[in-house]
Amino acid sequence: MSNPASPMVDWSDWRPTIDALRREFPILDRKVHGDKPLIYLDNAATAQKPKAVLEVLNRFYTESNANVHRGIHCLAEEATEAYEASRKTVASWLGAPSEKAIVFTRGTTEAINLVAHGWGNKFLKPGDRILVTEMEHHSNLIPWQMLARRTGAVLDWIPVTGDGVLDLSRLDEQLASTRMVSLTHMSNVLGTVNPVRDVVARAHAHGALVLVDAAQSAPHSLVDLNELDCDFLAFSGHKLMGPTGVGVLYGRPELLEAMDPFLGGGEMISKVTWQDATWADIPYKFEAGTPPIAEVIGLGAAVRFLQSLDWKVFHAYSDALTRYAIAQLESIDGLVVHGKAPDRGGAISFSIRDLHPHDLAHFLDQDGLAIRAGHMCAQPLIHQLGHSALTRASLYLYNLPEEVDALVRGILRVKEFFHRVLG
Amino acid sequence: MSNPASPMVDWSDWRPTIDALRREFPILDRKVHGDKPLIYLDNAATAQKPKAVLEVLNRFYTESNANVHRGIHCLAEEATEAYEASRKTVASWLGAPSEKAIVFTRGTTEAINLVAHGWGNKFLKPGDRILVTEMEHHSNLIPWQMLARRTGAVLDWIPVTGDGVLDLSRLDEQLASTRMVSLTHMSNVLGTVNPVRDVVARAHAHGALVLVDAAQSAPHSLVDLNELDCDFLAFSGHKLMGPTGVGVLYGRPELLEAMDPFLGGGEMISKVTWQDATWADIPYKFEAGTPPIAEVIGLGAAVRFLQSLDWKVFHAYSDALTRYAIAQLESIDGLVVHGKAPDRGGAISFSIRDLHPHDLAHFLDQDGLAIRAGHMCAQPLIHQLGHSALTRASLYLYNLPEEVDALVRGILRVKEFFHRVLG
Amino acid sequence: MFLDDLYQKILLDHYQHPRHFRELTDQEASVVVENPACGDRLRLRFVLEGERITTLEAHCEGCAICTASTSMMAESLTGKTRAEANHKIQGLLDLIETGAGIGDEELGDLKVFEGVQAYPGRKTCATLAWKALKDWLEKGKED
Amino acid sequence: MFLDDLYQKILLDHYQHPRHFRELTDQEASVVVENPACGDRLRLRFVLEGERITTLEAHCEGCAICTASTSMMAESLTGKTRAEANHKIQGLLDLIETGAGIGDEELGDLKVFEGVQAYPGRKTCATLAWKALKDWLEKGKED
Ligand SMILES: Cc1ncc(COP(=O)(O)O)c(C=O)c1O
Ligand SMILES: Cc1ncc(COP(=O)(O)O)c(C=O)c1O
Repeated sequence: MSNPASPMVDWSDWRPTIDALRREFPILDRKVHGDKPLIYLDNAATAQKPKAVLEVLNRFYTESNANVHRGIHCLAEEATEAYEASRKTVASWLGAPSEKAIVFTRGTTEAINLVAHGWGNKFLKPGDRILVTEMEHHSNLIPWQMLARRTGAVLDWIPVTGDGVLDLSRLDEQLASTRMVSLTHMSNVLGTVNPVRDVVARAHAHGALVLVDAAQSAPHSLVDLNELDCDFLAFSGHKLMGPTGVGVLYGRPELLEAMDPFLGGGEMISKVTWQDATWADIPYKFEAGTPPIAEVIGLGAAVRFLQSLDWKVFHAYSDALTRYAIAQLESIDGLVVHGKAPDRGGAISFSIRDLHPHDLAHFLDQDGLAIRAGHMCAQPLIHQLGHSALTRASLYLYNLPEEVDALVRGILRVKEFFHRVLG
Repeated sequence: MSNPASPMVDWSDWRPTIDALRREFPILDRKVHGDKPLIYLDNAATAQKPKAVLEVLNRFYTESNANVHRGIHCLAEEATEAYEASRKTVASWLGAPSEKAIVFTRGTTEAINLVAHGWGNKFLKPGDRILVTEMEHHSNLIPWQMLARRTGAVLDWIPVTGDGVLDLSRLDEQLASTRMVSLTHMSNVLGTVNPVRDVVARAHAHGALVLVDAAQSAPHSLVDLNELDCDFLAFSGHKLMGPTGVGVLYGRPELLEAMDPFLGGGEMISKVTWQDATWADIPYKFEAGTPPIAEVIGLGAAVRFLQSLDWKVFHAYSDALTRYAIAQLESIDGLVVHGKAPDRGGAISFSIRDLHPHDLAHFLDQDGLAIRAGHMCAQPLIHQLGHSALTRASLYLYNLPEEVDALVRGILRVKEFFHRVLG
Repeated sequence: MFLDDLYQKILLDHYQHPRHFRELTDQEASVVVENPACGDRLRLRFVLEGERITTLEAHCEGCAICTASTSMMAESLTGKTRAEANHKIQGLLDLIETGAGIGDEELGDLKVFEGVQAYPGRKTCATLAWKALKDWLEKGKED
Repeated sequence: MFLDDLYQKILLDHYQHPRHFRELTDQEASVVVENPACGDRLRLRFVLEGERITTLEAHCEGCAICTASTSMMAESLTGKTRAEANHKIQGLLDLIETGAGIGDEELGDLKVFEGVQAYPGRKTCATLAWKALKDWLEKGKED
């Protein structure tokens, strides 16, 4: 379908790179509902995995599987070395000052809960302020609500404008008596990339710490700790082409050292008596029990895969594809894209007059199009936008302009169908 | 090496079954340190994985990878179905009254911490007693120490006799004012299988709840909730041939319903406003964030693999192999096996006069023998036994009597070496 | 599109013109339920006089299937006795779960929901109102 | 066994007959350190007079490598100045991490620990005492 309103983009320079990338992802050959090629546009929910990651997982289990850190045998040493090599990889990828600053968790959600407990329970006092934004994912909202209830701290929000960008006009005022600012780097609903560096500088000037939810930005290789200068940062492996079951918490070493441990168990102790225990050094203090060993090793492979990409090319391609998709979608009558931030990623949420997201998603699925419908774990934001559910198409590096075209065609067909039957 | 003290066992009936089983485990063909066949006797730390599990993992990632529960597209539905099918598999394997009673966690450690927070923070009062045993793994000790410190509850222990069995003579006394008994089903150090059913009955008579740490017993298919009648039960996937990064908490539905959630985030909510949230139904209330999706699905495959085994045969074989190994080891001069419980599994810990476990383990590794040396995450117990470290060989279904013989030969060689050099 | 079988004129008509719908506050509603998958909210108001459901009002911010299913429930169960309602509710739930259930004649227009069976992700949409009424009737017994 | 190169007579002799060892209480010890991997405990007592280490006593419940390394440290550093000690400590740590470091002559018997390089799991055993002394000397500077 050629759409007259669409910007003219010449994709041909990018094409060989993207085609080569796609060949690394076995699932992209999948057919669904019989013979429909899969068009996966649900990447903000979870990303697909390249062969490099699957091979590392499989190799670990068939060659080196053992528990880590405590064994003096060949397998245990191989497993420990691979596990700790992932920590080094992640630390250097993020620009962390030290591997000790990297704690492996189950995902973004656990990482944020860890800080809310280990830091919040210890250091927050009644009346202290926790500042989030109106565009947070539930995982960066509920842990702070629960912490506020536990400690008597007060939860406050940085508002979001109609364009879907943060309204920082009252920030300095809001920062008074704020101890922790926790904000998303990139919104999973609006696509907005927030000016984290600016918020961090102003928060630090008020003596507040900043946690960055990088669940959506890390997959696009947008995290440089030296630039962001935040105190904590969290992301999930599964959204950046890594396995499920693993995520990362970065924390400034001196903060991690001052915090209480979160989970108690094996690995995180130094000396244990019947009544008492002393804690291991960071980061082990926060890694209780057998960690997600294969998953951490797989995450290392995913990060190395990301590191191997030429991001000058991929950032330009992603931007172009996002702009193209927004323009194509907005050419559809009755369709509104939510989120007009100039700096934004490929999570594109929209609503269509008289067409509920669930119905739309269900019809599109029949064409092989995997998109998301619902509250996207951001109920307060969605309600504020005047909806109870939205439809979201979210793009990743391997998506193609034809896939965007197929989405637009699909939406038009569903609209026609509803029109025809409803008369 | 033929050992005159060894019991005469005819292994030939079992042999074809065990050989067939071994062929399912690719890693058992591994050679280490050049050409030494791997002899993996560190199964209590983590078990090896059969092809069936690896194939399911790989198939998920190459065919159905998607986030669960919230998507209306083919992949999301396949992923959700497979994820929830694992819950059904686990529930029926354990004899749980309902799938709602099965919460997926990262492992045993997280499961126990979940109860210590979700139940303990809400229901324990200062002076209430928590009763563990002197043979607990740190993961079933530290969470209760931390809970006692948070709530003012008192931590008490059921003693362990010189033979390594629980001394229940004062149990009823100890149960007065006890609200929670948390004990291991099978000790990872002593091998002891505890009389859980008896403890549960007596605890219930005193109005106390019982949590069973089944990390070591579940891999041997010893868990039947109808028989144990406990209130909570925890185990890890990685010890029963499943992936790392996943475990199970079973809880009586009415208890899970009464408990507070542990982690906050996506998935575990029903309705979220800026200041507040209501929780999803059980078990989802306890599954915050993207769960370990592939790992849960892999765990289901591991449980189905266990279910496919003829346990009459495997229990008999395991018992015989354990008895054989103990007899062979005890024939070594200066070697003492710790744990003489009549009902016991294949975790065999021992000490040898004038030979430190670390040195021993290191030498044995050169022969391809993977065993464990150290405190085995049970420092208080090990100290009570008069040591700071022990050596442990732990057997699983795929181990062979020749592997036990190789261990014994290896130990004798190390002893000789030390003798020779030390003169 | 195979989905046409589910999204028939009758269903979409109820979506466009839901019966017995009016804005209901949480306070007025007998029950408020949510679709955990999407956050859609459904308010239902029931009045039981003796054994008979005399009023059944609804408001739903949801998809076509949820809205139509709620509307069709309101239409088909208003004026029915508790026993009749339970019979029909079970019939509808069985139809969606297993395809079996009460006969076509009794189901009438509700037969359109047979198609949901093939779409596990939509079952909650189609059954949300019915399960809420079922729960309410069961709780009502205790009074 | 390749391990023979590490477990030489000299090492095992120090294991069997550790020098400068006596039972030390936690109170007496200048530092108490643990091997997190195994829970082994090492107590060390240092006396610095001016720039010179006049006393270096130890007690270790550990493996042969840890015990021998502690004993050989006590033997080789007693009576040395802080600068001399630091030089030797760094030499030993470099030897174990990279195989490089100060010359064989200066290392003397300590050369036996070169073999640990190949066994990452044992590095902590071999360096535990040395790192503890290094930390203590660095802290001492602040006084
Ligand atoms: C008896 C026992 N309990 C608890 C655990 C902890 O399990 P995980 O480390 O998988 O959380 C283990 C194993 O390490 C164990 O053997
Ligand atoms: C912005 C954002 N924060 C947090 C999360 C939570 O990540 P996870 O579910 O992997 O813990 C997500 C994704 O679901 C997200 O998009």
